[in-house]
Amino acid sequence: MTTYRESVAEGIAREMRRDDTVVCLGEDIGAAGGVFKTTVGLFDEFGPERVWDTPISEQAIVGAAMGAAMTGMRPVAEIMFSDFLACCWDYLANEIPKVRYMTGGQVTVPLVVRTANGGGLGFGAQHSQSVENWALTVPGLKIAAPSTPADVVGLMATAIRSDDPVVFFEHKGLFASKGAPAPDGHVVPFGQAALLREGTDVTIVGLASTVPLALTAADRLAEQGVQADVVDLRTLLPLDVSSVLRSVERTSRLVVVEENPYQGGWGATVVSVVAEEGFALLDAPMRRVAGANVPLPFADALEDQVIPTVDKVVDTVKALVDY
Amino acid sequence: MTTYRESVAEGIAREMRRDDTVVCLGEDIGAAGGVFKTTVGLFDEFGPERVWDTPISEQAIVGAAMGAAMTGMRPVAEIMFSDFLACCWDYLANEIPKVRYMTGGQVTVPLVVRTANGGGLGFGAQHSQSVENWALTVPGLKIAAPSTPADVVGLMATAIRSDDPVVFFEHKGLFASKGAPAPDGHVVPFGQAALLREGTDVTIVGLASTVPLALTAADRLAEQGVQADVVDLRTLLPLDVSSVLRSVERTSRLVVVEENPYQGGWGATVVSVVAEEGFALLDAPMRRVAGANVPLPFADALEDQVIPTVDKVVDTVKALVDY
Amino acid sequence: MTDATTTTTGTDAAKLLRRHETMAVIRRTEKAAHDLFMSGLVKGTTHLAAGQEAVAVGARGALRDGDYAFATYRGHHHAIAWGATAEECLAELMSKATGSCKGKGGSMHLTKAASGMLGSYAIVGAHLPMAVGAAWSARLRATDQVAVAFFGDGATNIGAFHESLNLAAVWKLPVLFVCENNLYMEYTPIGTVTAAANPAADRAPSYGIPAELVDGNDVVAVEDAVARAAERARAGDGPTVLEARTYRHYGHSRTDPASYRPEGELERWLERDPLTVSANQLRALGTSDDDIRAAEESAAATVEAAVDAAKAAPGADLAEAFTDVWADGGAEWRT
Amino acid sequence: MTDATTTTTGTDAAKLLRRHETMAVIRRTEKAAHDLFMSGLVKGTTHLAAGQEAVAVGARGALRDGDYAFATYRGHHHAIAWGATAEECLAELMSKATGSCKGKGGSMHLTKAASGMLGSYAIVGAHLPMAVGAAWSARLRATDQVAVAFFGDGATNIGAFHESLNLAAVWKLPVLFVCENNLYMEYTPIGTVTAAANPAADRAPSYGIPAELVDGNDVVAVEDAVARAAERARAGDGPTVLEARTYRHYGHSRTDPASYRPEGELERWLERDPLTVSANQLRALGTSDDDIRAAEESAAATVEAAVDAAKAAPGADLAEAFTDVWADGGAEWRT
Ligand SMILES: Cc1ncc(C[n+]2csc(CCOP(=O)(O)OP(=O)(O)O)c2C)c(N)n1
Ligand SMILES: Cc1ncc(C[n+]2csc(CCOP(=O)(O)OP(=O)(O)O)c2C)c(N)n1
Ligand SMILES: [Mg+2]
Ligand SMILES: [Mg+2]
Repeated sequence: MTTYRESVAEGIAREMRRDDTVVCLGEDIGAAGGVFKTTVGLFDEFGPERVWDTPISEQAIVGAAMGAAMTGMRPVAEIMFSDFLACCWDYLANEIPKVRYMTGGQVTVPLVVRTANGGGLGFGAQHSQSVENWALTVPGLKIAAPSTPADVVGLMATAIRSDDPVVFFEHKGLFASKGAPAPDGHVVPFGQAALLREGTDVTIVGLASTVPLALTAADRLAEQGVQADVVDLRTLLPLDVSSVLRSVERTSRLVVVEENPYQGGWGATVVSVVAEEGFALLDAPMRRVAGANVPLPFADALEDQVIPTVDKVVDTVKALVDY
Repeated sequence: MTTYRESVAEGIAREMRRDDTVVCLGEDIGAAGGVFKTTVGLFDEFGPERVWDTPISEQAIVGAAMGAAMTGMRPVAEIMFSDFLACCWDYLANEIPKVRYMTGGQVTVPLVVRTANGGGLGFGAQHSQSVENWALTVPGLKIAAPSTPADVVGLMATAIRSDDPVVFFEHKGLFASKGAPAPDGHVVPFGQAALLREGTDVTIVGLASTVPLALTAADRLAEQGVQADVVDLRTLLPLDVSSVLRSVERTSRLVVVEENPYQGGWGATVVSVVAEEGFALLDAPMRRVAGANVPLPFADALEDQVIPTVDKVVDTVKALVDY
Repeated sequence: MTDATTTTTGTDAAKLLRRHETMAVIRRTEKAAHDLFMSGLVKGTTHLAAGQEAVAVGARGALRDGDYAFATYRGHHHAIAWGATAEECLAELMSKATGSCKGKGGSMHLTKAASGMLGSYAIVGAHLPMAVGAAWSARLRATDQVAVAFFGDGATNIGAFHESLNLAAVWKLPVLFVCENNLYMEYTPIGTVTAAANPAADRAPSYGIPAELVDGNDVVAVEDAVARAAERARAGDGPTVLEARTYRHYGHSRTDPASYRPEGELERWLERDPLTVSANQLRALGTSDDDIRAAEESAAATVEAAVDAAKAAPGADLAEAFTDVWADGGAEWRT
Repeated sequence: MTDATTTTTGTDAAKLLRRHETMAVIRRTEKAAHDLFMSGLVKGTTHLAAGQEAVAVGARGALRDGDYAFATYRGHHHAIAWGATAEECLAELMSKATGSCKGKGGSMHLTKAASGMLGSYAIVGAHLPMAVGAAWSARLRATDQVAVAFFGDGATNIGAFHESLNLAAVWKLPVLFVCENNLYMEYTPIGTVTAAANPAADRAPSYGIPAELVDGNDVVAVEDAVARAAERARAGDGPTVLEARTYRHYGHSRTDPASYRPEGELERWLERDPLTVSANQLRALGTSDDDIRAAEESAAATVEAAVDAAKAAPGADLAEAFTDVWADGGAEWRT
């Protein structure tokens, strides 16, 4: 067993060993090992020419990563909390995802922006957001968000090897969670959802933190005679709608569980694809258990009010199967 | 008849006359009247203490507007092209919409960020985006996007008088369009969609540029015997889902037409609300005519391939009524 | 740029004793926050300002009621200096309904808007433009208020710093940029990531902004320097940058044991603890040890009572999760 | 900071004549772009660089094959200086399949990656960190490449400028920041919104970066200054800021009649037209008027042929709307 946290450093290290052009940069990622300890060991193993501490300059970090990626390197940039992507959003929204297209394919941008995403730790409104939906608004970015230690390693391998830019969301609430370590050479392709549990009554789709939550809910529902498919999307882009549609074909019911706010949440995109292409498969309304449309409050009791919980998933599914 | 462009300045001027605390700031908005000529006349009428030219400092512009709004003013900040919201995204995503909540209601932020949004003018990948979906990912912002000159004035009045922060999307492609001028004292409340045309066969929902497009499509469809409801949302937040559901109740079919990309587009949120609450009303799949999931190309012939057009709406609706 | 020399000009003993007591309240509050964290009663994270009290207290001392302050996630000292009670701060940290932000803000967002302290912001540098805007607003409303932004050495490397200084200079706004240079951005020595020895003060001249280096552990020196800057600001002479050299006694945040510090560094700074400095100044002004001790005991009693009250207070009201999004008090997003 | 004096040291006439011809190609291309816009064959917008040719051509002249350039929406001169043909540029502006970006970029995004010109960026200042990153990459790969970022005076007020200069200085990277100060940010005189007389050069010292003011209308002066900066960069001595004073002959963009210019300003600058300056320098070096005229006629012929070829080329291929999102050439977003 290993932790999700350790798997981040492990996943990066494996690629740095394979490929000299992989370099890391970010705030306090060097000797300190990162504020979440997700880069521990990299500085010792690879030294200051491969692991670079930066000033607090999110635009320079991601912009420099872009320039390096265009000229032969494979930078892995850390933006400490995903909320801070807002400070370099121009690079994520306007520069990195567009430069290949707008130059007619003259350049490629093989970089990874890693960031600690999500809530549940009581960090308040500016350090707790799930912002994978921000990234989903922008064509030209690939988006990974693993839910297990092995997937962290396997998706990191794909991300770093990808010739396309990837935003890699590491969920803060999962850092301490444990799971089987990734086998040697483990690579998880993008756009391939994992069917983690099979049922017949309802499809529950989750991502990152909402995957364990969906699994727990499914256990509880099973005790009450409701059998759920649980689908872990793993990546938002490419989006594995085939797996979702295949599951809904069996279950006729869909519940999407997402931590980002309902308004503009990625679950809406999933639902709308099913509404367009799977309408005939459905026996009931689709449901989204999403973050409330409010900033995230500090107090944990309040935070529980506004982010998805097992109870909310169970209640939603039960209401749905009774539809 | 007046233009959409002139109505922007007219809408602002009316409020500046009413209320001394309304001040404008932005790049080249003063004597020059703005690059889109949407602030023409303001500098002459109100002078340099009410209309401020700024450096190219999007963060300082919107951040200063926030500080001023918290201390008794009602600033109207211009961000020239909506793509540049990315340069001050931290203020739109993390600061302005959250400060009231995270201080437990101690402060209010009555400001407007106005910006020229959307494509169709051949400005290329970094000056043509429809980014109202970015704003929709963030709880705590109100979002207006008028489609007619009179609505520009009426929604501007509500935006400036609002004690909540408003992002006001002026569509570049509509600046030259004409319509009836706003009557004196015209105020259009937020969250109140306009039913612009009544039909029985399908509901077409649009916003800003896609409203005239939906109306033209509806005309063409009428010639072919298909009668469409056309709903102009006017604001994305508050979102008038009641009007959409009421219309779908009559038509049983929904097509959402949005310029932003399909992935993470606001139409997905509209569709998902209907999927949750209006499932029983539907006789057919819902459809979204949205921007393609690619950056916006420069050449107009290419741009037409990737943004909604009348033809695409007509084809989509026809396929749907045949469902 | 001039090096401020410590002066007690205009400082009478009674005033200084009040500053000393406020600093002691902050120190005790930080200690309490630390202890409450360790015992599990404070969750999330905290960034303690113990060691940096003199900057906040000196600055507030030099300013007037109605002047604005904008602070960072390390902002307990600013909140208390601007009149937040230890109780409402600790209650906030403990997720209580009586917290200054009803439990919705937490340690990183302490706010006391009623007395002009307009918030603590947790995105580094983000509040600098806000302070510029508040100063602009003061000018537009023709008041003689000034605005002050407190920020760390690390914040000087972010774009918002640059945009703020330029705009404030061009518009000649009554804003004070007060950098608390505590030598570190999180775990990284500031010198290793910054192209200027004094990250704030050395850059001010390139914006035409006057700058002053000040001993951030000397409340009198801070108060004098801020008074000079505020006078310039109110006279219409525009912004000032002050860089206060200081030191945080704890690590960066609750998870940081600060093992990157060179040996002896903390000890050297503890010798110049702001409370030691002000106690010595008080003695030099003739204040008795008894009076000093009485002030410190009063501070301790205040904080002890605050801890008890905060502990006894009810937890955050669950309904508050859905209030205060909009000015009407609610959170409705659809019609 | 030193004021560069124009020098023809190391400049032989043949080389200068080549520079002169390249500048003439740029000038003619800009004129063609303008005319094609007026006749409706170029759509969207254009930002012409007529008047600023010497900066791009001088800089490229001083650099080596393989050195990187990053430019702005006003970047036709940089693209051509880095080897883009007038034809591929004009075809791009005219939305043709033969355009350098297949009609997907347009005027604001001319790119010639094959020779190191890695793009034109239309968000002011955004490309500065990219140039820093390319320089970092050169260092990591142990090449002796340098990277140059060209930007306007207005770009110096945006946060990315600050972050770039600081990072480049701290990491001592081989990057050149070349500001083309043409006195205006769009319609606003730069002095009215900037707290420094020389927006780039006056700020460089606060990052410990050497700066030089250079006559941006003198291709030889630019070439010499850039050569000095590149030498420092390749020697491991880090970044340089160059501020080239210059002037754009047209308005900001195609919709701008530039009526905000004080009377006589354009005329004064036309007297120091970079092509006039270089023609005089050529004459001083003994080049005949005939040779100068021949170079100019060759440039004219090049651009005339380019216009014809671009006009005759097929329009953008509609299928290209859905290519080049990903490195595999496609645009698939789902599986
Ligand atoms: C934009 C942004 N980047 C990174 C962080 C994470 N972070 C929080 S505090 C900090 C160090 C700040 O150092 P400094 O400005 O010196 O303030 P100090 O903590 O020393 O008071 C960092 C990097 C953040 N909150 N915001
Ligand atoms: C971030 C951003 N803000 C605003 C603009 C709009 N804009 C385009 S060019 C320009 C003026 C730039 O001035 P300068 O840097 O001096 O370059 P010049 O146009 O004179 O070459 C502005 C404000 C932009 N493209 N990007
Ligand atoms: Mg610090
Ligand atoms: Mg300029």
